[in-house]
Amino acid sequence: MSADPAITPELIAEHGLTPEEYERIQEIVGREPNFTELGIFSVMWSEHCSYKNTRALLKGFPVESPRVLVGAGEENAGILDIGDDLAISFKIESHNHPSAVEPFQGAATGVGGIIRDIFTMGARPVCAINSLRFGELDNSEVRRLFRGVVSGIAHYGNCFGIPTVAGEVYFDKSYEGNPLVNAFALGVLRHDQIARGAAKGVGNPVFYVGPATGRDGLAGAAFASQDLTEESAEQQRSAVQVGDPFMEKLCMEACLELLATGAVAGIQDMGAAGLTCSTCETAARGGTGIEIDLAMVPQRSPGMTPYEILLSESQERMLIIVTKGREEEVKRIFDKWDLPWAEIGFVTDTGQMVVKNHGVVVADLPASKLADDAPIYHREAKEPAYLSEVRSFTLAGVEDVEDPTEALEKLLEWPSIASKNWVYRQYDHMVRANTMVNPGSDAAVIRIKADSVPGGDDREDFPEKLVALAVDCNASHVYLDPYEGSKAAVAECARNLACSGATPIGTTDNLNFGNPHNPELFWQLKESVRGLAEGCTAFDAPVTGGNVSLYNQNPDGAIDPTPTVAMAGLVEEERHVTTQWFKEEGDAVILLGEPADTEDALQGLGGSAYLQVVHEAKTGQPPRCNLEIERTLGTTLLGLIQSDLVKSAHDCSEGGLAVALAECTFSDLEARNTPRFLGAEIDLSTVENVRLDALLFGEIHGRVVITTSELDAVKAVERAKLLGVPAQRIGTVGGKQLKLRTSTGEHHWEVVGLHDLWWNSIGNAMA
Amino acid sequence: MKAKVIITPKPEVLDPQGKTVQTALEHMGCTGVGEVRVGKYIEIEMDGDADTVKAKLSEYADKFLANPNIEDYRLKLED
Amino acid sequence: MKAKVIITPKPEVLDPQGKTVQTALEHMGCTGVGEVRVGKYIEIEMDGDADTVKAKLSEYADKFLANPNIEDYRLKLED
Amino acid sequence: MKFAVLQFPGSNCDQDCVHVLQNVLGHPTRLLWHKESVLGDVDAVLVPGGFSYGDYLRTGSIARFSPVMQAVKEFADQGGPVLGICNGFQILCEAGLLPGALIRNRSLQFRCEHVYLKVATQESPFTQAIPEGKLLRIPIAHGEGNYFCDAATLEELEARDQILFQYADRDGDVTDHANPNGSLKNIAGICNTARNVAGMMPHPERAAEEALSEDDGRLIFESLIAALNPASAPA
Ligand SMILES: Nc1ncnc2c1ncn2[C@@H]1O[C@H](COP(=O)(O)OP(=O)(O)O)[C@@H](O)[C@H]1O
Ligand SMILES: [Mg+2]
Repeated sequence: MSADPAITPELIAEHGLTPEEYERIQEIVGREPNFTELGIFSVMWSEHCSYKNTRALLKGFPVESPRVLVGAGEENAGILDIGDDLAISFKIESHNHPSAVEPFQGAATGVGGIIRDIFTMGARPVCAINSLRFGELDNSEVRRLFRGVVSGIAHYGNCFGIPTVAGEVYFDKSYEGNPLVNAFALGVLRHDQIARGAAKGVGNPVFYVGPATGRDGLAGAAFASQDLTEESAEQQRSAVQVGDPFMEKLCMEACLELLATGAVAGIQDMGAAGLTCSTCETAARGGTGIEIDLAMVPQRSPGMTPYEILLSESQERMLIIVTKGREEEVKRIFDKWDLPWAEIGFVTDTGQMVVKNHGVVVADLPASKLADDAPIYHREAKEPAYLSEVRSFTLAGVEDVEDPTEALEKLLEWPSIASKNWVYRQYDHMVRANTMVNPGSDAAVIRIKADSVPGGDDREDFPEKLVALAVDCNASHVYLDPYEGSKAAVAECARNLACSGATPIGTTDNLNFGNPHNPELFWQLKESVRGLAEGCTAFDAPVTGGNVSLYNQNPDGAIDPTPTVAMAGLVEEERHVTTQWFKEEGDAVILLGEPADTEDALQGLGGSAYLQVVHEAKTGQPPRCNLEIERTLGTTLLGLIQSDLVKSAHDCSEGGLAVALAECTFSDLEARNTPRFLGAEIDLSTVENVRLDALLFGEIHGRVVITTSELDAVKAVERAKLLGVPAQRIGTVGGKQLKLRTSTGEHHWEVVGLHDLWWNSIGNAMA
Repeated sequence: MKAKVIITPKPEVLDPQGKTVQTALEHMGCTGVGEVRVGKYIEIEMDGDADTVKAKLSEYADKFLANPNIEDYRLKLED
Repeated sequence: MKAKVIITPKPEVLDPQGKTVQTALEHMGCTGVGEVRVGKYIEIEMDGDADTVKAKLSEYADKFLANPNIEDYRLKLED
Repeated sequence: MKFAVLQFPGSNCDQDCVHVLQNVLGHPTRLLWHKESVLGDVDAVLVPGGFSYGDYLRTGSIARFSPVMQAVKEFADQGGPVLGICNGFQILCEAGLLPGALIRNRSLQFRCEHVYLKVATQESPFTQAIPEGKLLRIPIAHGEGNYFCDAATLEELEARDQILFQYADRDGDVTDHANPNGSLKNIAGICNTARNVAGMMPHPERAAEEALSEDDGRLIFESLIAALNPASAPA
């Protein structure tokens, strides 16, 4: 241990620790930490691992419901009961900075990391979704990042054999140079299969499984916890992690097989902060201590120092605590799968995390203090200056739409609204033969069958379940009003689930924000969390886990605040599964919710895609989100679906009613290059006191376009009204055109032409 | 003239492909195999004299043919 | 000793990757680019003298490293 | 009918094949680990999709050396039916049980979407019970499904009626526009000269239930089942 640098104030600062934090460390350790120990503290106390800037805020989230089996923050991922002894585990996680540096591998290892979190819980991962943000596509560097990220996600998920069933992609200048890559995975297990990440049982051996440790991903957690600068990126470039989905697939199969033997006392993946985080967290959770010897850890590069081995983030590695006497079972199973393993230590009762190298102690730290006693900061929050300008924006200087025909075309072609088929066709979204609604509708629906459960399930009549998933966040709205925008993100997600026939049961969120030391950016975060919390409470969809990614900025400033919300819901019966496209000529088109908000001065145009696309203005107060209205809309829609009245359902979001209607006419894809078109005649001429642009493209919340058979139309409208949801028939399905009549005139579009713009926009930009 | 670009994974970077080929060779009974690294080999027909071709290709190898984050490259010219 | 196996698509096989690289180079303004073919480059550390290594590797290249339906290969030994 | 579904490290459609054969069609089906060297008592073998050995080096190139593939070869030589799907097709080509090879899609991208398949011949155990003129709607999911063989092989494939499936448009026309990956002659599936070994890139096991919006894929499995047991064939 010759060349360890001396601990200087500069070195401490380089490790992202403040002088106060260093004092606290000295107190905890009772002496000066050595270099290796300093490294350990720096990653464990990074924002990424400790949530030191956000922990206090996150306490505001609702985290309880009768379904919660493992709650937020307890383990790697939460677990929800879905009935009949079955449960799901899901979580979302960001890999923003690694993807900015190396898009393909950064995104790929992001997928790998979240999948590991799920099977660590004892669940079999059965599907993935993702939420992506990039700069604008006319920039070749943005295109490089976009192409790399999508193929990285595809590579990892496809090879691993997990279907990627849904997602979202937005393009906005604020993400230029700092793309967002949020990956979500969901797994299935029986209640008795829940695994824990605790080091239980003094004397139990600790196993390392998976490929050898290299110098890759050194201090990635710390990297994620500072601003993205050319300097920090350069440093990280020398330590790019390369993912091996094949290895992870083997690792998962072996772990699930091993868990079934009952020989495992605790299991934890090595994600951020690698070996460091997994050893001290398992000891902290178990209320025990742990001792390992680094000499036993398989190493890929010669001459690695303890510091490097402990902080490496090499992928596809797991830490397993085995019940003493059952080591042979681990060896047998890992040999069967041709996976490397090594016994590296044992559980102690000292409460200390003791790391040796060839028998010499290189770190000796109190595990629980390291894992749980990171400082908690209450940062200063101040309303951002730009908001006063936003609030003073009126439509007075904005002329009403002159050419609605062209405006709709432009909106459909706008990459944030255009079809994302260029993305999702690169993902295998059908492997495992469970995907009932493929990407392209409001929410994905998968079924859970016996082989979704680890080891299978031999019940005579397996109680199949249907799970719906969506991920949403209109970050323009969040930027313009973090509280309302965040509520709306939750509401949109719930609405998308309802449109597919599902009731929401739980939420996971990814808070992508800028530097928390900037009071204006911290204010965004604070307001956003308040909105998310209210939203999740309203829908009875507690937060079961999530991820915080701060410091998302580049030299030009912070990203738009982006709290991505992913929700899982349950569909009761197969016949309730509903998709967004029109089904048959002659069906009635009904609008649930108000066509316009006549009390709002901006009538839903504030922050709208329309203003951005047609008037190149990203400003104005975004529409308010009334959670009571949203909830009633959701339950009413579900009631109609469950009474077999609804043939299609699609919510209004970006681009408003006109875009939603257009999507209903052309989003059904029979096969490759074979869309199915079903036009409609829509009559909105009775709607008055609203500008045409607001009527067509306003984005007020709480609206869903449904279709019913001609016969059921009146019944559906009456029933909706009875339940307190405004409803009106607005037209009929049929023909090859979308025809729209308003009090000021008539407009029509060839469906085939609209489809062409919408379907090919991103592909053309990427060609 | 024909130019060749040989692209190899950087020594520090994990090469899952090479590792898998190595194990496969061992399983097939090929003895004495040490480390295996798998890279790419690109042959490009190009007009111009050696110097121009070399200059051009280095530029594009850096920014397009190889991924500088994880790969090294070498140029070779044939005559 | 280090052995190298260079694997290239057979001339009659369509090489979509090569074609894409060629077009991309042209789009980026690289002039005078002719045909581009993309193949693989494998480096293998192997015990034994040149003759044994050569013999072994030809065997495994024939049956495993390259697919004779679509690929040609060349061996190179370094000393 | 008794089926075996091979399982290589990295196979990921193995469970899906078992599900369809066993739960949907009601035939006992076993998974067979790649290290096994005997098939045991089976009537037909499925080589499933996935990324065997990560698809490193070349798709299917490592899997074909597994002990189980030796047994499959012997089984096929004796006339036993073998169907390779996606990665299974790639493995059978690598193993020399089927001619040709599957190279990168011409788009260089992975493609997952439904396609229409024209059934080019009913003269095989895998297609014999598919109604004349029926277009199949089945998904593909692959990055390397671009079928290639040399001119002589192609001539032979055509002369001996070995092309089973071709990518087509909704009207059943075999056009370049309908070709998702650049395959020669839009080839999506072929069989060997003895007609007992077949490979196809599309995934019939993902289209064998109404619940997944399509059950055309069933026809392929039902063909095979009927061929093996003519007594139970639908009238
Ligand atoms: N990155 C992605 N991965 C997979 N599917 C995606 C992705 N982005 C969008 N999709 C799918 O495309 C469809 C439309 O997405 P989006 O426009 O975000 O819908 P909405 O406005 O209803 O939330 C959805 O089915 C969605 O799941
Ligand atoms: Mg929607």
